[in-house]
Amino acid sequence: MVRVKLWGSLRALADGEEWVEVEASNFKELLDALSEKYPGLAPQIKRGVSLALDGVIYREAWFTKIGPENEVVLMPYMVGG
Amino acid sequence: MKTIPVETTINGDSTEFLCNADESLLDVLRDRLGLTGAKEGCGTGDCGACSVMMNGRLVCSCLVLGVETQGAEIETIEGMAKGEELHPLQRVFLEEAALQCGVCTPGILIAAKALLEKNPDPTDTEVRYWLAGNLCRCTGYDKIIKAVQTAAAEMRSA
Amino acid sequence: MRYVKPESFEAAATLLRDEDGISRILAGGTDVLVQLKAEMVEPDLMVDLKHLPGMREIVAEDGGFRIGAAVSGAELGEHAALKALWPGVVEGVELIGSSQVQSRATMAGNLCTGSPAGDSVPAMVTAGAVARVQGPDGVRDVPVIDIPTGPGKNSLSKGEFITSIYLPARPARAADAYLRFIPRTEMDIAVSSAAVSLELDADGVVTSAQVALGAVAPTVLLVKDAGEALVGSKLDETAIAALVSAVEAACNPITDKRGTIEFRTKTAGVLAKRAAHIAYTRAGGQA
Amino acid sequence: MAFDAQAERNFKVVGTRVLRPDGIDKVTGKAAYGADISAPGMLHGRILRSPHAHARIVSIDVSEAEKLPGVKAVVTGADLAQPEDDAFSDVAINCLARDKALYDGHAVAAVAATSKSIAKQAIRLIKVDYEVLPHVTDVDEAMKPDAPVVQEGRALETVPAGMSQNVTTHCQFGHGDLEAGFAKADKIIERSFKTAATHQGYIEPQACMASLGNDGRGEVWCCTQGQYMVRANCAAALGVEESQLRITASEIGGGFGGKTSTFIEPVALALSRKAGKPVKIVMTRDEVLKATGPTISSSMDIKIGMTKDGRITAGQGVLRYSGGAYPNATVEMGAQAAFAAYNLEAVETIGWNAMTNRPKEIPYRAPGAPTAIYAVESVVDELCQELGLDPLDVRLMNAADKGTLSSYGPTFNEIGLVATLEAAKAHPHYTAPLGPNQGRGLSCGFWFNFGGNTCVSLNINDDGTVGVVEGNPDIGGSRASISMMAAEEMGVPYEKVRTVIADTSSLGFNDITDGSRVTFAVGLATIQAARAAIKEMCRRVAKIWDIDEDAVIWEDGCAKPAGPNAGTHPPMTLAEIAAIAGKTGGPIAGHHEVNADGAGVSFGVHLCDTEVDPETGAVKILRYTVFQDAGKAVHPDYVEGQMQGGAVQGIGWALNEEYIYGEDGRLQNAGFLDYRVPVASDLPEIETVILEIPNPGHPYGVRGVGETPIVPPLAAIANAVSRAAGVRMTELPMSPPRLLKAITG
Repeated sequence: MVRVKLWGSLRALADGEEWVEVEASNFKELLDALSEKYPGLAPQIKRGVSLALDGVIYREAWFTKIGPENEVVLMPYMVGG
Repeated sequence: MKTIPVETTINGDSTEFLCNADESLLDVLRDRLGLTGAKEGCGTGDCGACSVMMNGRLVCSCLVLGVETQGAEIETIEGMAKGEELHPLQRVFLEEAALQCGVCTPGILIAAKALLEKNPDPTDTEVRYWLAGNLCRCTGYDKIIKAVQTAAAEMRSA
Repeated sequence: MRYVKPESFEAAATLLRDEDGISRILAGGTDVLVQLKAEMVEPDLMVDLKHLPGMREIVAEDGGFRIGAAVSGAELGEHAALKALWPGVVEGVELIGSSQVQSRATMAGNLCTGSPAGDSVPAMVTAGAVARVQGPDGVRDVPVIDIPTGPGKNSLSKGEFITSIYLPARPARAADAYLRFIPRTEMDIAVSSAAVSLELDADGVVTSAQVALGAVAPTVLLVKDAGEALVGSKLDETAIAALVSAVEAACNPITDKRGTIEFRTKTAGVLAKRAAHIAYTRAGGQA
Repeated sequence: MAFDAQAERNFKVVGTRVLRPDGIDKVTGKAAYGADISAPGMLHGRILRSPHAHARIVSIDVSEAEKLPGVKAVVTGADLAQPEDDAFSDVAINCLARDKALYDGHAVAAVAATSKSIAKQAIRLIKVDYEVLPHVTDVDEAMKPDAPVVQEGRALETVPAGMSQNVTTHCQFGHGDLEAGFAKADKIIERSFKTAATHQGYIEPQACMASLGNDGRGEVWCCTQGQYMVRANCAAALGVEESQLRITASEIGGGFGGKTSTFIEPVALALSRKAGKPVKIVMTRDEVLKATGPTISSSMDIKIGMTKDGRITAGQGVLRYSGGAYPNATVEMGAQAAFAAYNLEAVETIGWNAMTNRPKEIPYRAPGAPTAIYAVESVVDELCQELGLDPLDVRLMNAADKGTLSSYGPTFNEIGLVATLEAAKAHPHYTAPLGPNQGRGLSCGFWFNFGGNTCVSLNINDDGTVGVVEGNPDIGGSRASISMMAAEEMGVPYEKVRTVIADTSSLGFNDITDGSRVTFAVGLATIQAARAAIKEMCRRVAKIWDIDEDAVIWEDGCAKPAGPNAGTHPPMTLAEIAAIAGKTGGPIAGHHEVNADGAGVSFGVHLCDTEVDPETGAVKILRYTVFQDAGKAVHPDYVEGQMQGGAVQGIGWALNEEYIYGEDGRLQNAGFLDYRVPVASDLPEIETVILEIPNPGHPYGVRGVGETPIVPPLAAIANAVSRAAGVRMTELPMSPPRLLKAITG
């Protein structure tokens, strides 16, 4: 199981939880599992999200390995100027 | 609209062109003569990107009518280097990274050259006020001012 | 648009009088070309007068100077004697636009454009400058203050144009100064401005004072009681306070994208005060 | 891709100040920007724009315009496809309005004609029947339930029910117990702030030359921060396939984020398709300001608690941004960045976006961050003033560091904030004396930085030189820095390398030049491509020498034998290997394709001294110093240039730049005369201090530098002005009328 931190405004769509747990070994599995477990999150995930793995921000990168020892944080998809 | 024939001298070469009465010198240079070094950043004299010399004076070519240049001497960025030899300002701008995107650079070089011909040893403040009509959005002007001063020192000792 | 370079002032006046469409006179072009670009105006006739006799000359006349209508700001600034006689007028002209604009912009153009914020106008007004106007029926002299009649408007009739501006002689111990407020240090239109012209006696007492304001009313204002507030003083605090309150009372500005009524009024007083001190020092007064 | 572990690597090329490869073209006027080319048979395009802030387009009659001799095509929104994807659809509708004009300047029709003046006349002959609708341009007004609705049905699922339909985005970030945090504070300050929209202000207006046949094949030349982005937007808006559009990025005359979208290219293509000829469109400055993207405008509430010794106990912020007439997520970035510089036990930021009748926001350097951080840093500064504390010491005491739970969620690893603050503290600027009416301000700044999709091809030429092909427009000298990294890795002189920027048909997909990503991500891909080429060269040499591949190493631009069984072959130079490539297996090249990550967040600290004229509200910047962790500075001149340029854009934002709307919803200052970007005489020298703390995510330790420098100036200047004037300024810009009003009460 991987623990994922959701940002505040997503929590209402995930039973009010800040941290949710899903079965996943990489980002893709994580996002799929999140969409399945919390259908309310699916539109946001479809629009695009970033993920922070131990403090490093990834914009996509489905096959990035993750495990229970990692800090995984869901973040909005980033744009720059 | 009837076009008007104009004879002028551009970068030392006598040049003839036809233009409409309401066409700016900038449009003539860019659209009729293929001299695209002068840029149109605003068309209203607020940015200086179209700076050229006309009869020894620095002007915004967007604020001059093409027909007004009958018999005039025009100098543009295309005439600043002598063959493969860059003008000291051009060379120092390169060496000191006084440009980023480079779109304001032709206008600034022309304006800086005009300043140094009038005042070979300006203060930083004088350079800044002289160049106030040349907007640069990339550099914050710092390296531009320093490059003008380096080139000025070099030109004074030459 | 037709572009014409008439052979004489008279021919120009006739040409302009007889034009049925919109006509414009090309002096420095720094306003009219901007208007063309913005499609604010599409003239049918553009008359270029720069080549006509005297248009680009500064000539000494009766202790003062006659300045051709096409003399640029840069040329004016390079004229040492004129600058010494009317430093405020010259600094006003030199504040118009950038180095590039200075190569082209003219006092006459700045005046005829009719902007209440024109930088050269307040000091011309305090100088008592007189415009020489050519028209289809001949030449007349008009005090500069009577030329602008409102934003974008002037008192010249169809076919009339300015050929020169005369700045009169000055006694010793006299000077002027012009200040404007702009948000940046360059490249802006004045939000408010003030010109002060002073004459002093041997003791440094002001014997004559003129104060004019820009951008605080539909036209440049000559504020008589502001000038009178300084007469008889050495610009002591009381005189300056009277100047500032006369200036503020005279202001009748608008609020727009460049400034508010309050801001224009307040800064006009501040600028008049500061310009008065500069003029006083230039005239040889000891503060 | 991780930092190369070799400690204290001795760089030969990286870190030097070489001449940029595009330099001579740019100082002689030869460089070709967006508006600088023409094509045989070219037509001139021109766009008709709405004079109304908000209006239903009842009908458009183009018949008179079409009849004008010289007019070859007229198009309206109906000539563009209707992409299903919201993002593409918004771009298309922004290029040419469909049912409604959403802001003053919104494009509604366009013509192509044989001359500029005919195009100008033709535009006037188009008759648009508008039904003028009520408009809203202020974010706070737009959020009111009874506000005019800019677009219906655009709210995301995260927006609570019952709000104005203008509200499209809601987000919330943070952690900890706010109530407990505020309870621990000795002093709490709560302030509201407003900031005006500003424009990137690039000197080169958008320009393009486009050609499209009725077979769907087309070419575009344009100034853009991303030719692949233009391709995608054009393909969607024209309903053609990406493979059939070749987009070439011209030299770009500034962007700062403003050229990360598409405004005219689809219009030019639609005109070209109809006319059967190439069409050139060059925007005027007026059009650039009215219709391309400014930043968000904002309204913000910030509440921070502090103990009397300077510990921040809790921070809370509500950000209301408007990204113009379309849904916009910039507030998410602002809400995440607001408190990023602080190690906080309790923090919360809430963000809202509301649509207004303003042009579509387009990113501007660190989008969303400058305004949010301005508000937070202003309140921190005021707390320091109230409590009599040194503002730099307070920042140091509360600074985020490795292991800090960031305000936006993740735990920070290596970050350079503390070192940057310490550098500021040690700098003579911080303790220099101040005179009357003068004040000193400081602010921290933060930006995320990105990597992103990147392709690089690196070719070994037969004369032993190296060609690098990359796909990101060079906006500030990146061809130099990419060439430098290639030269470094290959072990050849910088002069032997030339980097060019490919069109969309010549190289795989690249993300736009944004997020401070190019030197980082393209550099990283270039290093990898170089390594691939080196590997191949070593393989060829191993064959020549008839030894194991592993027994050949690459050093100083040569293949050398290494190891016990390698023998004693003389080194082979890159040139020698290149010369016989045909004999050893064919041309040699390396390439790399990656969605780069590990860009690493960036912090900066700015110090600013100002003098305020208490009688006029004029502000003079007396001294300005920028401190920033740049990671390894590949070309220090251009790193400094980014720091200086960003700082000055921030100075403009703080003091004079703003979008001014009239009661009629029309933009009042669509020109450089009254949209007041800083001029040279407004500024002092901008001093720079580069800190080079290696980024662990890049082989050379490179970190993006371009965006962070625009973040701190807003608060640094506001704090300096507030201290100089003796009154707290809470609205940007601090234009003289606003400042004088605050001073005189």
